[in-house]
Amino acid sequence: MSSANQTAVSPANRLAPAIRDAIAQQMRGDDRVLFWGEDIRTGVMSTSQGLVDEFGPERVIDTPISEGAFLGAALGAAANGLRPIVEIMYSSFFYVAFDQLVNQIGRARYMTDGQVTAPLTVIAATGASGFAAQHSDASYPMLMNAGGLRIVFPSTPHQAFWLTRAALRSDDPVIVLNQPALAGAKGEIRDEPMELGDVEVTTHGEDVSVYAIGLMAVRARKVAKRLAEEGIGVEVVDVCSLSPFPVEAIVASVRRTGRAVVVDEARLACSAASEISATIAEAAFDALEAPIERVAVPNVFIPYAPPLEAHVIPQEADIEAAIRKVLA
Amino acid sequence: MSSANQTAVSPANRLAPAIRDAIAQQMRGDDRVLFWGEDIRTGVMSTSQGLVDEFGPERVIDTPISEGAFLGAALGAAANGLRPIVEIMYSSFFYVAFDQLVNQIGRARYMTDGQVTAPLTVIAATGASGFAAQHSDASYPMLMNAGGLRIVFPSTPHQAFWLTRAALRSDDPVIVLNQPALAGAKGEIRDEPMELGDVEVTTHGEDVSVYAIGLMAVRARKVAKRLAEEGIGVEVVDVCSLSPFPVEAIVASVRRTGRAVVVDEARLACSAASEISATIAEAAFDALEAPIERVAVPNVFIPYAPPLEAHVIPQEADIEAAIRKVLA
Amino acid sequence: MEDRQELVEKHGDHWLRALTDVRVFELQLAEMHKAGSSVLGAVHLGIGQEAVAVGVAGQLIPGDQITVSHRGHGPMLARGLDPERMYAEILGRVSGYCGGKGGSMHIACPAEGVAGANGIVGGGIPMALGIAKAAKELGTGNVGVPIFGDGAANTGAFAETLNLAAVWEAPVVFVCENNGYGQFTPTDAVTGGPGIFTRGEGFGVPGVEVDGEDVVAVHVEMAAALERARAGEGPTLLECRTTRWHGHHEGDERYAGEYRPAPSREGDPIKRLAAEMDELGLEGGAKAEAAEADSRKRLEAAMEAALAAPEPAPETAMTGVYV
Amino acid sequence: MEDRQELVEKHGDHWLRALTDVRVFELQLAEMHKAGSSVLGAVHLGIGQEAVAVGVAGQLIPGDQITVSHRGHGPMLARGLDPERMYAEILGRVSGYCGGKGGSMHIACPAEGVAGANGIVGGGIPMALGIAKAAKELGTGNVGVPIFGDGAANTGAFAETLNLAAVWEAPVVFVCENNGYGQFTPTDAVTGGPGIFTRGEGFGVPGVEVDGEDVVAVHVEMAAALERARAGEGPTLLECRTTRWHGHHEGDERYAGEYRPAPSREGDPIKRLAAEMDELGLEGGAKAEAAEADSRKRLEAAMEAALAAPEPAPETAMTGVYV
Ligand SMILES: Cc1ncc(C[n+]2csc(CCOP(=O)(O)OP(=O)(O)O)c2C)c(N)n1
Ligand SMILES: Cc1ncc(C[n+]2csc(CCOP(=O)(O)OP(=O)(O)O)c2C)c(N)n1
Ligand SMILES: [Mg+2]
Ligand SMILES: [Mg+2]
Repeated sequence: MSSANQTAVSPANRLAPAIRDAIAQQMRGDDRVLFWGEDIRTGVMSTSQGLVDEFGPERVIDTPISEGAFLGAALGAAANGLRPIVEIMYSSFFYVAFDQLVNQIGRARYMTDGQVTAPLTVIAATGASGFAAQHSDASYPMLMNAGGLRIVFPSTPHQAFWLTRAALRSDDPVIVLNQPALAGAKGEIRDEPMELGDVEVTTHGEDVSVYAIGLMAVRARKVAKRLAEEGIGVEVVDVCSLSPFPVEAIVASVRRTGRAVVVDEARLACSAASEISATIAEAAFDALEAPIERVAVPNVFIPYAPPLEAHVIPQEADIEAAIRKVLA
Repeated sequence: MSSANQTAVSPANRLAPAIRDAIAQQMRGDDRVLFWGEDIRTGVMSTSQGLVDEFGPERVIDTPISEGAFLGAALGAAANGLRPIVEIMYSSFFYVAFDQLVNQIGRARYMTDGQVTAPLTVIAATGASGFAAQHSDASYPMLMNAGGLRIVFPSTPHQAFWLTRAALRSDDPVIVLNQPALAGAKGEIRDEPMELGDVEVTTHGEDVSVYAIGLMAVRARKVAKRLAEEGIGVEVVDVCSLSPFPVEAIVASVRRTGRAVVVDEARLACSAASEISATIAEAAFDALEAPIERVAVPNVFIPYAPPLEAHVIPQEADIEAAIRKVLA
Repeated sequence: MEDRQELVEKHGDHWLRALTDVRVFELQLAEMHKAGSSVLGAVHLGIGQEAVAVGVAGQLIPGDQITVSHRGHGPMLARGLDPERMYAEILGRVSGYCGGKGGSMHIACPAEGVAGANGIVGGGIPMALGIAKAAKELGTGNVGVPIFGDGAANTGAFAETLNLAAVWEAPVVFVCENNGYGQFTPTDAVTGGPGIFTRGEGFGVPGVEVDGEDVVAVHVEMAAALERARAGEGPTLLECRTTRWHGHHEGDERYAGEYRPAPSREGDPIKRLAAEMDELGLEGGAKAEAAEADSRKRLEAAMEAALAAPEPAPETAMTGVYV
Repeated sequence: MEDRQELVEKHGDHWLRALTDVRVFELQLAEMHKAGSSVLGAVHLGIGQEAVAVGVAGQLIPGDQITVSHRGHGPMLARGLDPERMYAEILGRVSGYCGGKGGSMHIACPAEGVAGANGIVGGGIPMALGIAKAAKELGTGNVGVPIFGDGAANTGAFAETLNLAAVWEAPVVFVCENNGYGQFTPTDAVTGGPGIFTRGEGFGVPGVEVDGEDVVAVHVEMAAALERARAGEGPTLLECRTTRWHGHHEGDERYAGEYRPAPSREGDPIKRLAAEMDELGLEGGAKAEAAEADSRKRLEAAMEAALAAPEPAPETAMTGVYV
């Protein structure tokens, strides 16, 4: 058994494999780590692919379609000596297990005044991927509001590796979200550890801060790159840690630029975008030179047909338009 | 059977009885209205008290503790000729039925391109009432984010009567929230109908807009009254309709006053308060003379002991402090 | 109840055509996927399971409603939906049943007895109970029929609904298509107890196990359950044992030795019916061939028409949440 | 298994004291409520149900964990928690098990084998399975015991957990306290099937019905289920038929004629045990009286100490979400 403290950086240079590598490293170093979820032996979601070959079906466990029971079981197991990892295929499926996730796992520690420690990690894909309304929610705003859960949502292999690793080492329940559309996204994993709660300024600029999450951060970076050629300095703050909410890091960037655009694949009402905007309006109002623009999914659902789906999910053009608006 | 169109105003002058009266009137006028939920024959929640005596156990139906099944059944029944009313005792119990509520009921119409019409009303208590973390969530921000549901949350008997009546006459799924602490709140029911989507400016003032919901609106009004004596003009906007989100009404008040405080019994992150604040920061920025202050539950849970509960739930003093801050 | 031979004589021709329609409808999607179509999203096919669709949904009457899972094309077709509009929905066209908003997993047409499909395993079961409750209250004599997989039998939604259906003595027929797998996991590996059909008993819902590759058997047991339901005698749970020939969705056929062997196609419900008809001198084989040719012709035309339909206008995504 | 008489001879004295402790602990809360105490919030009492608490939780060993419902004082006391700290939590005092954050519905002390109580009906059942899973993986020989009401048997959480426990062959003993009511609704009015104990079978969990007012019977069936669990033979479901003497919570005793008659107190588990001991010449009646006097003394002191403890400092509400 190799040491749990090794700091080998993953050889993966794609996002989902980086998560899987972080999991594999942790499982190698710690027998108490079990991984369960639906069809994870097959590795339906690329975050579990191949793990059963190394760790066997005693540690990589296919579950029935009973998300409530197996999430709740993770709480009991985590509080009693295991460190379970649970895969929920899509974050829309949290809803069938919502009580267990938010009303049990998320608050067992608080309600018992710290007597329960539940080191468990939930891995889930989030965001649209052609499966229409019931699969596609970016459901993290609800979880942010529910409280008690640490939530990270990496948009690069680097973030994915380090944040998953940090999640697995945390003694709190942590949710690691990942975007199906970014499963194959490429990028180097640098030898610069990240911690839960970190956000990353991935593009520097002086004119406007763009706060963005997941795939939206990828799109924001593309827009930033294009606008840089025009001489517009866009600072992209990749809000890869969502809960607890990273107030200081959010406020810092807009204090420098004076303008903010917030991009979110969640529905607008009570979204992460709204939280970011409200935080700025409260804590950096004096620095603001323009209204804060939110770019999010309108209050409809993700439709099936590709042109419909594209219409409701923020595209690069939408982000660019919002930037130009706050700069006007 | 009396006419469904009668406009008799309820004789009740308390909040929960006003909801119950609106239900009774609708049941009198329309045989298709059935009411089901846990212990509603007994009228555990005062919103159902006494209904079984008038309408019998065939229309006022005790259910098993299977919120998912009986909420989902309401969808099927509503789409097939009934107009069910469902009581969920506390809005924290939505979580055990969350998929049915948000992923089925809320989006059946959209997914089928309008083929499904589901005239159903959900009645639920919300907010803290001494039952600690698992009962006390003000869970509407999650439902606002989930989309597809109309949500109202009256803080006076007048609002309660008219908004419940409107809910019952709507062909959409509507959630009527009510606050246990306000069940006995008194007030006249005026002959001025309200519609879903309405908010109510309950106190007029020129210096600052206070947006508040449920019990928080009651507290805000008390503070407004006190500050009026000091010559401070507080406009209280009682946000008694939460979804679809009433953007115009929200923006109108702050455009007059230039300052805003938002009070919410939900946890801060991705709260209704955040949505209101972000909306203002986006759509009324030019009118703003001060940062927008949010007063909400911090990102902990509602604890049991009364001094702890009081510490995390916004009190009049907290509201007053925020008002003075934005006026400073 | 008529005996088996009588049933085959009476319904055999129709069943053969109906089974073949379902088969060919899905084969065309499979072929399209295999050909690398860029316009086809993920589709979950029930090839091999046609006898459940036809035996169950084929004998419903106007006003009865089914709710189906992500793998619901068969029951929908057997219930009478228009293949062209189904294809159009699957292809995200404006002429689809849901204007392209739903896709394969959300085809619905309540007016024709398909209350909804579901992306959430088990998600449509409670709705079917509500349909039955409305039928009972309004005295229509209709039923609600949730059709779901073996995987759904492990969801809380299923158990809660069994109980409430029993308490309400609601006219529900629960139809479980046990095709041996939930996605890539063998049913037996994640399902306790002696059989899903036994799960109702503890909740007051009698259960029946039926050979789900035998359209006659499915028809007979479904007829009995419908009779019970319509007579006000309450719900029944039918477990239909069948086989999923293809992968969980097209393009995803992963097998894994003993844990997940490739399924046998021995039980082919079309071949079985045809053979039985042959034995009775009813020319099953010949009729099956004719049915296939006929299905092909009609369904190719349906597919062509669907492909020719335009995509929906992007702005339509913004409407339809509220009445 | 020892015969009944041997068990009573061996454990009778202890059981009498344990049952009485549970009874008196709760009677004191009832009296306090009746006296109009302003410091007592809602409490759900299990007076009449003590035999389940003692028969089930009284024979667990260190490392075993129970999860209980909103009506969990009895099992917690029988598991060995300190009455003073329980009272303190119920009264919202800083010396309570959860520093006043939990209250009556959320008392917990995992270190002493009480993993948690629950405000959500059925909410603690999956956690108990996880406890059992950890015990199995770590080879501790311990068990997870979810104790829940008849109402919880209608939740999806219960059914899902039955199945997963069977699949995992986990050392779980499911204990259902069927006290005839869920809040104000008679169990029979909302519960299908021939008995909750039969609900496990379809999921692979054998069930036993037991007279839950007979501590000996509960002890015996629980012992058998524990043996199975610890031997790696998997989960068992125990339905204990008992009676809730008081209202759903104190101050809320609403009865409604035939639909909801006031419960009989005939089956009083303390009186029954005392009588049985008397018949065996074990002086049950006298011992019961002595036990009551003793319990009163100790528990009055516990209550006094709890009342004397300070309320928690308001700022403590802000801590304890994360490690
Ligand atoms: C609540 C939920 N969990 C997981 C999934 C992902 N998923 C889709 S289909 C499927 C397998 C379903 O198995 P079964 O019910 O047997 O239906 P079949 O596919 O065999 O027809 C899974 C796990 C889902 N859609 N919903
Ligand atoms: C999910 C959920 N629904 C409803 C309630 C409200 N409630 C609290 S206790 C109770 C009755 C529980 O009945 P049972 O399980 O038989 O336990 P008992 O009170 O009889 O011990 C109900 C409906 C709840 N706490 N949680
Ligand atoms: Mg299956
Ligand atoms: Mg009970």
